[in-house]
Amino acid sequence: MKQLVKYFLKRVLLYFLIFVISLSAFFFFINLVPGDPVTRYVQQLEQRYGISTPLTEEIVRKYKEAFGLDKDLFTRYILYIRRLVFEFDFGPSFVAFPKPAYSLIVDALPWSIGLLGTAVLTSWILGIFIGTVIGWKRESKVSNFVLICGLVASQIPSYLLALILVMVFSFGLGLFPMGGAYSAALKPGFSFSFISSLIYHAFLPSMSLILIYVFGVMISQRALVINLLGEDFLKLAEAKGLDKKRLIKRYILRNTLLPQATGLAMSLGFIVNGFFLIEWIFNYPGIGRLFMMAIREMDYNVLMGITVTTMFCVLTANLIIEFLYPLIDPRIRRG
Amino acid sequence: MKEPLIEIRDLRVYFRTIYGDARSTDGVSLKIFENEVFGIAGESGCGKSTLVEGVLRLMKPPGYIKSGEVIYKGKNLFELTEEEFNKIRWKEIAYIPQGSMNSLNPVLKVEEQMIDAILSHTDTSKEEAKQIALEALDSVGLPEDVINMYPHELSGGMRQRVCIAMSTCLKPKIIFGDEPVTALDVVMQKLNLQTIMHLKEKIGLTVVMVAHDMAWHAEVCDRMAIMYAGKVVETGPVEEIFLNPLHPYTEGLLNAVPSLKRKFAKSIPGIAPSPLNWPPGCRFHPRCYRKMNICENEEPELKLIDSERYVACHLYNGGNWK
Amino acid sequence: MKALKNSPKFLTGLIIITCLIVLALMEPYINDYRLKGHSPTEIGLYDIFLEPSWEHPLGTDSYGRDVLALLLNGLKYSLFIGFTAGGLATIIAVFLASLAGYKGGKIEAFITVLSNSILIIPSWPILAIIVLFVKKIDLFTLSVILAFFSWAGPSRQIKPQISSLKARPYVDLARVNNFSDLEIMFKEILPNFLPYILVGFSVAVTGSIMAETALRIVGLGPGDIPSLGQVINWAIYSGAMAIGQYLVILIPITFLILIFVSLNLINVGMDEILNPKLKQITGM
Amino acid sequence: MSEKLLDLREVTKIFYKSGIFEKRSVKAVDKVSFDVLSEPEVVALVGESGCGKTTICRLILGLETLTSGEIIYRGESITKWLKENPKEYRKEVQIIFQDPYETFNPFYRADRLLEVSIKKFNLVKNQNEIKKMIFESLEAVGLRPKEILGRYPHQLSGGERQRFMLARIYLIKPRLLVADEPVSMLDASLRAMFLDHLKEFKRLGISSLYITHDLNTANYIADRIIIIYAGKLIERGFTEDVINNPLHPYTKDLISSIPVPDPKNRWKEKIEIGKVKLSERINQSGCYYYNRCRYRMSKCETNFPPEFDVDGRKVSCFLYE
Repeated sequence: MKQLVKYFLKRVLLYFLIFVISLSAFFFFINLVPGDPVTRYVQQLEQRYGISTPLTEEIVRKYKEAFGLDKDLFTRYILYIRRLVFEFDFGPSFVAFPKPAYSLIVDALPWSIGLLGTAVLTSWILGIFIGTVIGWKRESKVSNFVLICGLVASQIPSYLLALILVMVFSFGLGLFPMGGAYSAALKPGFSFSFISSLIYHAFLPSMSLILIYVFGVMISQRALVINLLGEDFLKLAEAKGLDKKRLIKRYILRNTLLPQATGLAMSLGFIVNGFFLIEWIFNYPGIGRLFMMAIREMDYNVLMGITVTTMFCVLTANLIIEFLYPLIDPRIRRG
Repeated sequence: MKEPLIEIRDLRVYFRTIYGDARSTDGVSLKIFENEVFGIAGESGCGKSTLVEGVLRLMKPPGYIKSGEVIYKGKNLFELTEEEFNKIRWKEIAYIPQGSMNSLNPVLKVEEQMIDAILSHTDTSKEEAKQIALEALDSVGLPEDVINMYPHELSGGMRQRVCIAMSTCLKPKIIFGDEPVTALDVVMQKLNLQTIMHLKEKIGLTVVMVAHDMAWHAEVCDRMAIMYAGKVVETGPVEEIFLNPLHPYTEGLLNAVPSLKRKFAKSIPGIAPSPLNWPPGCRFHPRCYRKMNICENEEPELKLIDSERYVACHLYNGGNWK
Repeated sequence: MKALKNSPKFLTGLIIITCLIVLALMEPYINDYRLKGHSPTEIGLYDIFLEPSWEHPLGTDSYGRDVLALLLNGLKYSLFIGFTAGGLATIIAVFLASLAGYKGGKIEAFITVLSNSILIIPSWPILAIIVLFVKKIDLFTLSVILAFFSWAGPSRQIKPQISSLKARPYVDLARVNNFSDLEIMFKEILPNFLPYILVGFSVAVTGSIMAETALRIVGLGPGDIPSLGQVINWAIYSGAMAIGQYLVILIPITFLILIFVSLNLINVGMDEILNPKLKQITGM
Repeated sequence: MSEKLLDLREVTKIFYKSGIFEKRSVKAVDKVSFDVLSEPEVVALVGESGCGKTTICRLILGLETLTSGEIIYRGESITKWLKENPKEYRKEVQIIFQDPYETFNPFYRADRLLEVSIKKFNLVKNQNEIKKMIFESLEAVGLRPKEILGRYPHQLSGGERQRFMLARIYLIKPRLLVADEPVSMLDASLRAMFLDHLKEFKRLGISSLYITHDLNTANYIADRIIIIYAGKLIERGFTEDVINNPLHPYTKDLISSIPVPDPKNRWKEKIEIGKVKLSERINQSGCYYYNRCRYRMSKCETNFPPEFDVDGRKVSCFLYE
């Protein structure tokens, strides 16, 4: 028990450290780039719309004050962290001023988490399943064919697949909607038509992730299974005459679960990277699309907020996965 | 003549490699009788472990059984379906793996690993199965709490004993041990080997033990076979083999290792051949000090010399070996 | 090395990537000949939206540019950025991995945490913001920024190898043979380490090109460097999807996928040779 | 009495493993003292795997640094040797490793190893002489140079590879050879050949420290035997004495457990199943062998016995107080 508590504490501490360090590094880097966001934002506005008033400088000054940009870097850092920790506040949004950035993010976040979570879990489970099968029957031609497909498919970036899918199925064949999370004619609620519309809209975006990640997991699962098949304890399990179901479930799957969970944790960040573009391509109202919109408007606080939020979410997801390790592997649990 | 409990006929276990088939076990025939301790000796790469894996159908690709029969109770084990064979496995023919770190599943408790074998083969309830497991652990001298432990919490010697307990808990007819006591310290090796022998007496087991070190055979076996280059070169009662080795290889092997009593050792010249390319004729001829012309071309057959001794060597062709 | 010849995966990968590199290297000559000295990105050189023909095998785009010329040009830039950024990332990775392997202890633990953090954290949005906020961004700056974010992958591949190579008995034997540290590094460790560096390099190249393409597709980064991502961006914004001009998008995507797949095949092939255990088991 | 070639004094090695938040330590070698004389002799260091014997050999070679204690070679500490005159020390103290495969750099041909050794220790200068030397050394260990030269390590068999290592010793002719389980990976039929070379080395004036887990082979070649258990030296003395009249309970158990290759003379003493409570865990507070010891006394549990002199032999056991 002491072992377990120690393990949990260490993990939490480690993730907290990672979060704080990357957040700080990120903050200082962005703020050390010459020029401040407000000036640049105004410059951009001037360029885009050709407006130039004598009042510009005054406006910039006022904005800077409102955003706290007139203070020195360190104070700004302290203020930012304080606001973040105590008020969960990222500051106001430029574009939707005075709406706070955080409310935009909070609106978008559930969509992303919902879509991403479903897609990742589906592909993870499916990948483990297929990988186990082709690893177990590695001699068969079908397995080899699937493996070769996987070697190719797993290397396609998800956002490129998203482009292909939207092009073929939405624009070309017109089978799926070109964007959005649900049909505009429907009111959100627990109705059948709404939910089916949700699934219908989420199908292509999630597919562009699943179709790729399944193969990634499959390939690693196959390698794990093949490595396990050479283990002595598996030989003993076979000699025991166990039925196949028990053998695969308790002797193969159980033992691949830990490395697969680690793999999931390690690839989460990478998946999220691609997911930003997927949402943008499918115009899905999640955090990725918000991010792209903010990029176009150079909406500084929203960008900061999104980055910090995704960082936090991914790290939390990782922490949760690592909390599951002791359940999977007794060696962590009992020393 | 006595009926063998299990008979291996011309078993060949090969491995596919990019250079062609590696003929690890290449035509082995053996008879093992009830209630005996049968030893299989030979150096690394002679095919003794693949022989056992072949008999128990534990081969993994690229290894495969090229040909041969294993007759047990009048049935050829290789002709049974996977399910039929699974019923015999463990219940009648059990296996003790090498005493390595990995012989138990690291993520399951000892209890679960012992019980799942019992449940797969009998109609007992979980409680009864646990009772059987506890008795088995007791019979190998392990305390009860071991059942709630994970393999990594046990020492190497204890893990080995768990394996022994596991393989004997269904009271099988015959146990194949593949180097059952290596990788432990000598004291533990002795203890565990004696445990196996104790159980043999208690349950009435037949034990087939593979070991590279001839001294272990000398301690416990009744009869033994010496393998070289995928083939059996000599079989017979242990005492006779040690006193009067017939095959030059057996003789060399016995002289190669010094012991505490005998400060004398002599190597066999040359090097062990590769299973990809066994030498023609008698496979031992390039290293044999009694090589004759015939040995280079003609492969000697395993022939009955005495009432119980077989040897595959051209020296004993006429039966006038004495 | 001989074993590499027997690996169909490695060979296929090598052939594809070589073809792509040759194509990219020949781009100036091909385009110079085909466009008669005009730049591939020059606007209004031809009529817009020409159907594929002998003269314009892939047609022209909404700005009247030859699509084939754009593609080859884009391929050149994408590969260039990928190889520069990948190279830099590999250097960082090798340096940090060696440092970790050599010093061990806390330093090793710290470097491991650092590289894992970069892998765990979704780094692309950070990258995007940096690219957005850095004012003047040229080819080299972009490569450096990309490299900074893509060294963690190769580092994860390389580090365990360094630790294991360092502990090999032949290194001990070299020391007993009175080799100096430098001699051990260059004569004993490096030759066996090179294949792993190559694996790390291709991981880094893939990572850099993936990140760069994603940036360019959404319109970030230096507009005057028309890499494949930029070509896709132009196609999307000119409405190529809506009017059914699929090739303009599909072909750059195919090029990119070919790069990624071929680099991965090289890696898988090398992996099977470097870890004979896996090969032995698969028997392939 | 002959002078000491190598003298280990209270040698201790602790390994540290550190992560971000923690530091763990393992005591691999615990205050081990023994010596090897310069009048050629073979000293066998016997112990089970994981008892620290390989660490001792790495410490002697300077491949690990000492945590505490001293290793003296010809009157000077080896730290000093390696700092001031590493070349001479390396030439005089050589090693044969356990794994004959891994001792070769797979990148190079096998014979490079011999060539490098010649060059590094300036044995001869001229290219022709180098060739001649390599030929002679290979022939000395029973390899046919024409067949062997130019091959890569993976093209050689285990026996051939380990002979290469022997050839290297013939070339360098050190004063002290440390052999770390040199035969454990060799086929039984080849072991005697290897051990006979160690005997030959002794005739050539080379003292050896032979590290093994196998008392049979130690008995075959060693003049003196040192027994270690869990990083601690527990008994040392002349081979005949240790084998025929072991003092420490662990040595006794060890010797009585070794199987005898004589079916007419099997183990007489059987260990009763069920009576032996087996706890292999090492007792950390006192004598390490306490939990397994048949003669244990109450004071053994908390005190580690010092080394006692018994008829000119040393043993760490309170039985001989």
